[in-house]
Amino acid sequence: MISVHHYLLLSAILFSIGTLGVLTRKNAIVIFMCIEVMLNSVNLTFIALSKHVGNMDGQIFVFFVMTVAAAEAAVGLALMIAFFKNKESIEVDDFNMLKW
Amino acid sequence: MDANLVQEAIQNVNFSAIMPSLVLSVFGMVLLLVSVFSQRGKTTPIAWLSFIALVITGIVTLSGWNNPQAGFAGSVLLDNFATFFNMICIIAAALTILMSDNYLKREGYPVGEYYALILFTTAGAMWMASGTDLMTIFLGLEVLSVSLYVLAGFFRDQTRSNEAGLKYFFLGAFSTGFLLYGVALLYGVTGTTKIHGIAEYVAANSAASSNIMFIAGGMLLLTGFLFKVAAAPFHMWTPDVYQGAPTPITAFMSAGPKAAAFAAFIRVTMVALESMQADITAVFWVLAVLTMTAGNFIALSQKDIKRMLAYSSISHAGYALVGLVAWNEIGYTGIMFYMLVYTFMNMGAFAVLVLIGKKGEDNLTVDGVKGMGYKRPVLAIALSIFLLSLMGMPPTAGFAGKFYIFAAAVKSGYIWLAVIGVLNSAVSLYYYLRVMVSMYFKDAEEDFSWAVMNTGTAISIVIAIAGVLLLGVLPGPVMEMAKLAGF
Amino acid sequence: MADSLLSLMTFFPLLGMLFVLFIPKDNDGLLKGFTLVVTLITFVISLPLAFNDVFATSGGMHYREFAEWINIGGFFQMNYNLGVDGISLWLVMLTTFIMPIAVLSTWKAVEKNTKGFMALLLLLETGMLGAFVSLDLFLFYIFWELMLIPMYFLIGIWGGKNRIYAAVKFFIYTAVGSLLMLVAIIFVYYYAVQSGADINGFGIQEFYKLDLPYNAQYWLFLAFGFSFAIKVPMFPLHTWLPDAHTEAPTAGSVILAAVLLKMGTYGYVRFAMPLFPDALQTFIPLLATLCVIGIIYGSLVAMMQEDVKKLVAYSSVAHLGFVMLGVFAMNMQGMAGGMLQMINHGVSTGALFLIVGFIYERRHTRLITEFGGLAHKMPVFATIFMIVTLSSIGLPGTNGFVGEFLALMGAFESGLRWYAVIATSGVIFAAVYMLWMYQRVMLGTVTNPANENLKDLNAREIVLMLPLLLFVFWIGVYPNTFFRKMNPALEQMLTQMGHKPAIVEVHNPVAAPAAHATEHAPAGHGHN
Amino acid sequence: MYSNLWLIPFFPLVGSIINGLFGKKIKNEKIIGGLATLMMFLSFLVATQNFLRLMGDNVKTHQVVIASWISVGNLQIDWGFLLDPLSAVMIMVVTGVGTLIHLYSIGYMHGEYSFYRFFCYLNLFAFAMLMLVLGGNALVMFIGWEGVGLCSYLLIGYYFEKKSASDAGKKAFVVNRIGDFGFLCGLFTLFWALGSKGVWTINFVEIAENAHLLETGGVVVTAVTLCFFLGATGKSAQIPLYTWLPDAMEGPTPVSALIHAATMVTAGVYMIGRMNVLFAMSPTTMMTVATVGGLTAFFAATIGFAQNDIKRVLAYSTVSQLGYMFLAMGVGAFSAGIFHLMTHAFFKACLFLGSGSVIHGLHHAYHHAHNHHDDPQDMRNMGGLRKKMPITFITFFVSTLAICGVPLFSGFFSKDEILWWAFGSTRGHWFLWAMGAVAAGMTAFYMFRLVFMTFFGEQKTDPKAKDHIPESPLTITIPLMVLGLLAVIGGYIGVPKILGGSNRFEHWLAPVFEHTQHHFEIHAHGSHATEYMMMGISVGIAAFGILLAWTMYVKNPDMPAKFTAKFPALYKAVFNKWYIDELYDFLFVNPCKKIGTFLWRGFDVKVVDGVVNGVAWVVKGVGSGLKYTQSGYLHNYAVAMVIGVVVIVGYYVFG
Repeated sequence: MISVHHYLLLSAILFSIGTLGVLTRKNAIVIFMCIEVMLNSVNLTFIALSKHVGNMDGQIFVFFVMTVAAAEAAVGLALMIAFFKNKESIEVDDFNMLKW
Repeated sequence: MDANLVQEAIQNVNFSAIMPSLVLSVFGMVLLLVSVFSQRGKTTPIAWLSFIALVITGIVTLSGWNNPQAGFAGSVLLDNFATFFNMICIIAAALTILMSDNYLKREGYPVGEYYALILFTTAGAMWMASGTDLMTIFLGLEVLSVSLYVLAGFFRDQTRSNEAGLKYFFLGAFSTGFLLYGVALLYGVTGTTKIHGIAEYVAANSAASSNIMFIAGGMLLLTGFLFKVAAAPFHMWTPDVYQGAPTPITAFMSAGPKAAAFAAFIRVTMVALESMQADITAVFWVLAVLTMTAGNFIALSQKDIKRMLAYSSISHAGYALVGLVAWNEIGYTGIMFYMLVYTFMNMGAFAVLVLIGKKGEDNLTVDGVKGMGYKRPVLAIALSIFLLSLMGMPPTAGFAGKFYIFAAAVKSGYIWLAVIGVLNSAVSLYYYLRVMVSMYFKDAEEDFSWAVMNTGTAISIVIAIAGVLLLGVLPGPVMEMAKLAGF
Repeated sequence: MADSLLSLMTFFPLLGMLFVLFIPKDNDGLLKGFTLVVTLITFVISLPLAFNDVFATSGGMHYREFAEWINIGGFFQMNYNLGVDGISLWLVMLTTFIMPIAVLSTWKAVEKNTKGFMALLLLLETGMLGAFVSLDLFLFYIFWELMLIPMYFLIGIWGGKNRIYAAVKFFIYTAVGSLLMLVAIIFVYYYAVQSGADINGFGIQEFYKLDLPYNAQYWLFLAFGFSFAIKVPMFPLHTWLPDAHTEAPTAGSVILAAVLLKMGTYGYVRFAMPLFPDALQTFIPLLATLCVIGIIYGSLVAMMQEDVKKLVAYSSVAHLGFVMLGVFAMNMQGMAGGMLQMINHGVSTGALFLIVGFIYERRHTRLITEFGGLAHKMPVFATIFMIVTLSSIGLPGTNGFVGEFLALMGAFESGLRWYAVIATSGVIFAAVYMLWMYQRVMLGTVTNPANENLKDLNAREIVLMLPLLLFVFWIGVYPNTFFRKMNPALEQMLTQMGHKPAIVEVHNPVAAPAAHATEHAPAGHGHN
Repeated sequence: MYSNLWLIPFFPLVGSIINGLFGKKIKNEKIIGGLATLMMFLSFLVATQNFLRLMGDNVKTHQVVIASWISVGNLQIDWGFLLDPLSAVMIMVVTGVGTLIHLYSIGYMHGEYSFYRFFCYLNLFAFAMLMLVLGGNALVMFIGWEGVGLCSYLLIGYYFEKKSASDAGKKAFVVNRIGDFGFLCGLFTLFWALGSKGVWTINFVEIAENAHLLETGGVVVTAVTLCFFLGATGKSAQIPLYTWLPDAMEGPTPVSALIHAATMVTAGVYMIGRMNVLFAMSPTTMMTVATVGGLTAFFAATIGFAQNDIKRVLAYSTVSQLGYMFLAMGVGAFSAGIFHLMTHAFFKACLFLGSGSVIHGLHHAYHHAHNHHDDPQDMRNMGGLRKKMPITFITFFVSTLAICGVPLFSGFFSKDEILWWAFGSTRGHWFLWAMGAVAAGMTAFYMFRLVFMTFFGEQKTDPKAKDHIPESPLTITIPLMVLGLLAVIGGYIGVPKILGGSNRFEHWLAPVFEHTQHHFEIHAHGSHATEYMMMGISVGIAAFGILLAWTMYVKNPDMPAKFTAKFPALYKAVFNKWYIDELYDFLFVNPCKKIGTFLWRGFDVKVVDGVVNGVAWVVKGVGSGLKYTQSGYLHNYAVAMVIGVVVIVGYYVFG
């Protein structure tokens, strides 16, 4: 029987993978995808818990998260394009003009 | 669906609870349309229009004073607390707009969307401040953040601005992940995302407060807010973003959104997570010290004034955290007062910087303002007043604000925290003084002929000075308001 | 008008400052003249205080002004609470008195940015006066910090070569202390609130009655004492002073020496000591040691200085050691001596800085080796310098003596006997460094050709020294003018600190009157 | 009745102020000098009037209070005067001798740069000195005490362009300050000690009346008196603080006469007389005073042997004579001490003025001959002047006889009484007498050495100048003659009983001292035969000294050279004043300077300020180190956040 714990564990693993991805990947797009993984793991948690606690709030939350993720994607990609235009790179290690 | 339920839901909606942000959003959309159809470069009317929008919103907001409105099934609560923070955001936005018009023209980006984005940001901030459901708070936060990502990277031809936008975007989204995960865990334990609901659940089930999921969830949620208010160790985006973003946006970020974040932060912490008070204060004690210290110490070696003010804003977040640690009414109303004061003094300082910057703003360094006191005496005096206020020197508002916060800490017995706080202020004196040293004690190398006063910026500076001095000398009425704004 | 005399006096300079801001900046004469008039009017406004006999009869606060200022019920309350008693009276008078002199001293010395200078001077005056008349700790703190800002600019803009370092050091050093005091102030307030004591905002008179536990007093005294010790300055917290003094323009040095340093000593008398009398007892040995070290150390270091101004600055460290030693004696003689010595130091050291200013204006150097034989060229100057030097040394008949004598006598009578003995040896060193300096600057033959054409003092310079000289002798010959109005307040303060002023029933003229006859000269004012 | 007492110091003060403020405008020397002298003379008249009044009065102690001075708590100090036989004698001496010296100065200072300044100071001095002697309490006395010190400083440094002069003035002031330190400590202790017995006072009369509250011979009273005595050694140039007086000869000669011979330097003696009760209460202090006095008398005399500067010889002789006075006070011969004070004032003033006359003459001559290298004060340039300056010579010679204690001259009576008390007093000791007697012989020797070198033998002055040495003008010679007369007859008011006199002087001072002497059983005892014998011995020693001087400086003028050749080290040591100045420099002055320099450059700047700057430096350093955490790399920021989250959550979940 797959209990809520399994869902939670899975989402925790996904979340960790996402986090580690953010910490280790260099390509901005990949990092962004990792963040999406994190958000989706949260979505999974919400849905599982929604079922577990027996109300809809969690599922509604997921809708909002998805919407927001879409908006973020739009803005994020736009920013990346702008940056790429100037530096011809989307390696995050190239964002280091501003430091100290 | 049951007709009664629908009826109830409709009654629960209560648009007056979101009236301010609604008004602002509508204006924002109108502005978007207007800017589409307006000629490029002719943004002054749009700027004034957005200013008027803010004034109207301000009136709407203030009319709700002492008339709390709940709505949307308890996910929005427009009480005095929210109103107070809303006003801070509105003032911040208004001051930003006033100083932006000329700035945008100088930097070569005279586009109307800028103003619309500011209004959206403000609307998001207001949702955040009046949200009583983690969902509304999250939504507000994201509306605010997404708009700010754009604003930070607004100068799309400037690598610096791009970089600021991207860094802010990535780290912001990253921290959102944590915040959301925290919300999810809390939801899992309590079955609700309403902050009062969480509090009630914990009150009813005392075991919940020791539930690992609850604790972890609460903490993850708080890290999201700590990121927004730029508390160590989640502060690292701040200097880079503040430095790279367009200066008025930097000013705005340091005041409005931060205030809103604090609003939600306070509400969530002190209502939903009240049961964790002992643990939270212990951690925040450390974080407050870290934040103040990191901000102040690193600011000492900065040459770029914008970046320096970014670090300074970190340290001010640290002072504000002290108010949270105190965990009493004086503490959080102190934060409210402090945020208002900070809005005036910090935005005032940025307004002056906006005015004295050359295109590209490479001259906004400590050495770049050499002798300004003699070439542009009025501006220099204004900047000095703001810096003195940031230092916390009486009789400016900065002192009253710090006093308020430290009073709260002392009252709750956190004397050492207060001592560390004041010692940190002492350290901070140095870097603020450095700017004044450069302005007054060094001979001018340039004539500052480009620093020409314009109406908008002048108004913003005057408002800021008035705020700084008035709140410094006669802080009573506003403090009284802050007190009344307690929830 | 008497009801709001203190407000008027305190804020009149501020009002003047606002007007100064509207005077065209090129009009030097008008700026200086206007400022002089403002300071003179302030002095006139303050005169009724000096002539009011109520101070001689009652030690309490007079000229009270009270208004609620900030009252956030349940949070805190601050009041606009002013008053003057015999302790602050003369310091207030000293301030209003020294300001016109300081302004007059700028006539030739300040040429750039006169407007800013004058505005800052007036702002400074408001700060100083406010600090002396505040009876609310919060209000006091506001004024206390307010003084810092104008002084910072005065040093930083119009100062000497190393002015930036000096100004920043001055600012941060003094601010560190006061910030700690701020925490202590808040603590006292909430302690009072929580103990349910009957308080009136941050009003000190109510705080005096608090019964703070020793442990709290200990830390609070440390915070207050530290802050004030920096301002005094007491060894080893004095190093900002020589720098600040050396770099400051003449008017700044005069005010710094005459009034700002007094803030520290006044702070002890008004706040640190009466608020925390139990802790005071613990700290007196330490503080007295520091005083004594300050006296000897300041003198020895002063002796070897090459810069006249630095010498005077270090001598201040020594002089204020006497003040503090007297104050810590906690008896009438000591306190009165200390208080009077504050005034004396203001007069004498203020005058010394003016004198240094005179030669600096003429030669643009202050190195002792650059001078020599000036007495030939400037006889009037030499005479005035001599008198001031003697006053600084504490020659009987001048003001310096009375204060020093009483302070030492007080210390001797109290438990600080041995400290007093060592401190008394300071009078030797004072003579050494002052006279040596005088000799090297004024006496001998003119060896430096640059000094050949020095002009003696002009009328303005003499006029600005004369009032100071008047007080040098007045205080020296008839200090009772000042004691009369100081004594009741001091007695009250001592009683309140739990030290009954040891008044032995009026000194009993004589046991056996047959042995001699006591007569009163017809011109005499009677005795006792 | 004595209410015009205040006029006595007031007149000179007025003179000083007028001359000080307007002297420069007046310019006319006659008016300036005349005014100053007139003021002194008026003061003298008032003093005489009060003196006479006191003579006819049965009550001998009078306090006059002008006004309250300091009134704080239990400390009440008045501007009060005290007239009693002791102060009456003193005001007579001060105003009398003072007037003469003022008169003398008009002539002597003729043509000096800033003539008015001199008279301003001189009058101011008289004012301070009169305050000192008339002061009714210790603090008014202290005003005078420091006031005379100040005037001494000003007058010694009168020729301020000379470094040696200003150095000497400063030295005088500083050394006096060391004494004042003692005075103040004594005063504080006394005030506190009496106060703790319930009497808070520093009034002399009250001190005397209440002294019995203190324990006789106790630590307190010893401490008090020793402190006061330290004050006295400073002011009166006793070991160890005498070194300033010889240097003080840099001042104009009338100053040396008035301040450094007749009046100021005797203040210490006067002060002990004033507080005789306290001193008598402490035998230890009395012994110390006597010993120091005796030693000084002897020690200073040795230095007098080898000095060539005419004024310096007189200066050492003053130190030596002051030693006698302290010897007297120390053995309880209070009135003898004061008596010697008075006679010394006469003859020493006369000697100084006489030397001044000589210097004046030589100076004039050198000036005439355009000789600027010879020192007019060096006795080796003199000789045979008795013919050139007869009046000066006679008065000088008479005074020398007086100082040597030649019978029938004033010094004989006073000195003899002191020696007798030193031997016979209950507080005396034969050794004290021996020191005094030997010193008397030495005095006779070096004084006659001076006389012989100056007035006798062949004239060694620059040949070009020697015919131009004139006798001094009347303003100079009149005071000389008056003082010379007094030096002869001044002693007759105190002729001891043993010589058929009635010692009226002692009688006069009895109200001040008698009680003390009775109470503490201080009196000289011994048979008349012993007394005669002692007298004979001291006269004999003096005669031997004179004879020796005659042998060495008149009969065989090359003897001194041979002598010095034989004992070069000794001569050098004596000539260099036993290197005491150098010793003091080594022990006190230089270490102080070194410590001062070290404290400043080594400690203040490096350590005290170093800590301050160090803190700032560390803070700044930490800041610039920390800023590198802000690397600019997104990853680092994210890592920091994750670490933060992990630590915080971990703290809660596992902590």
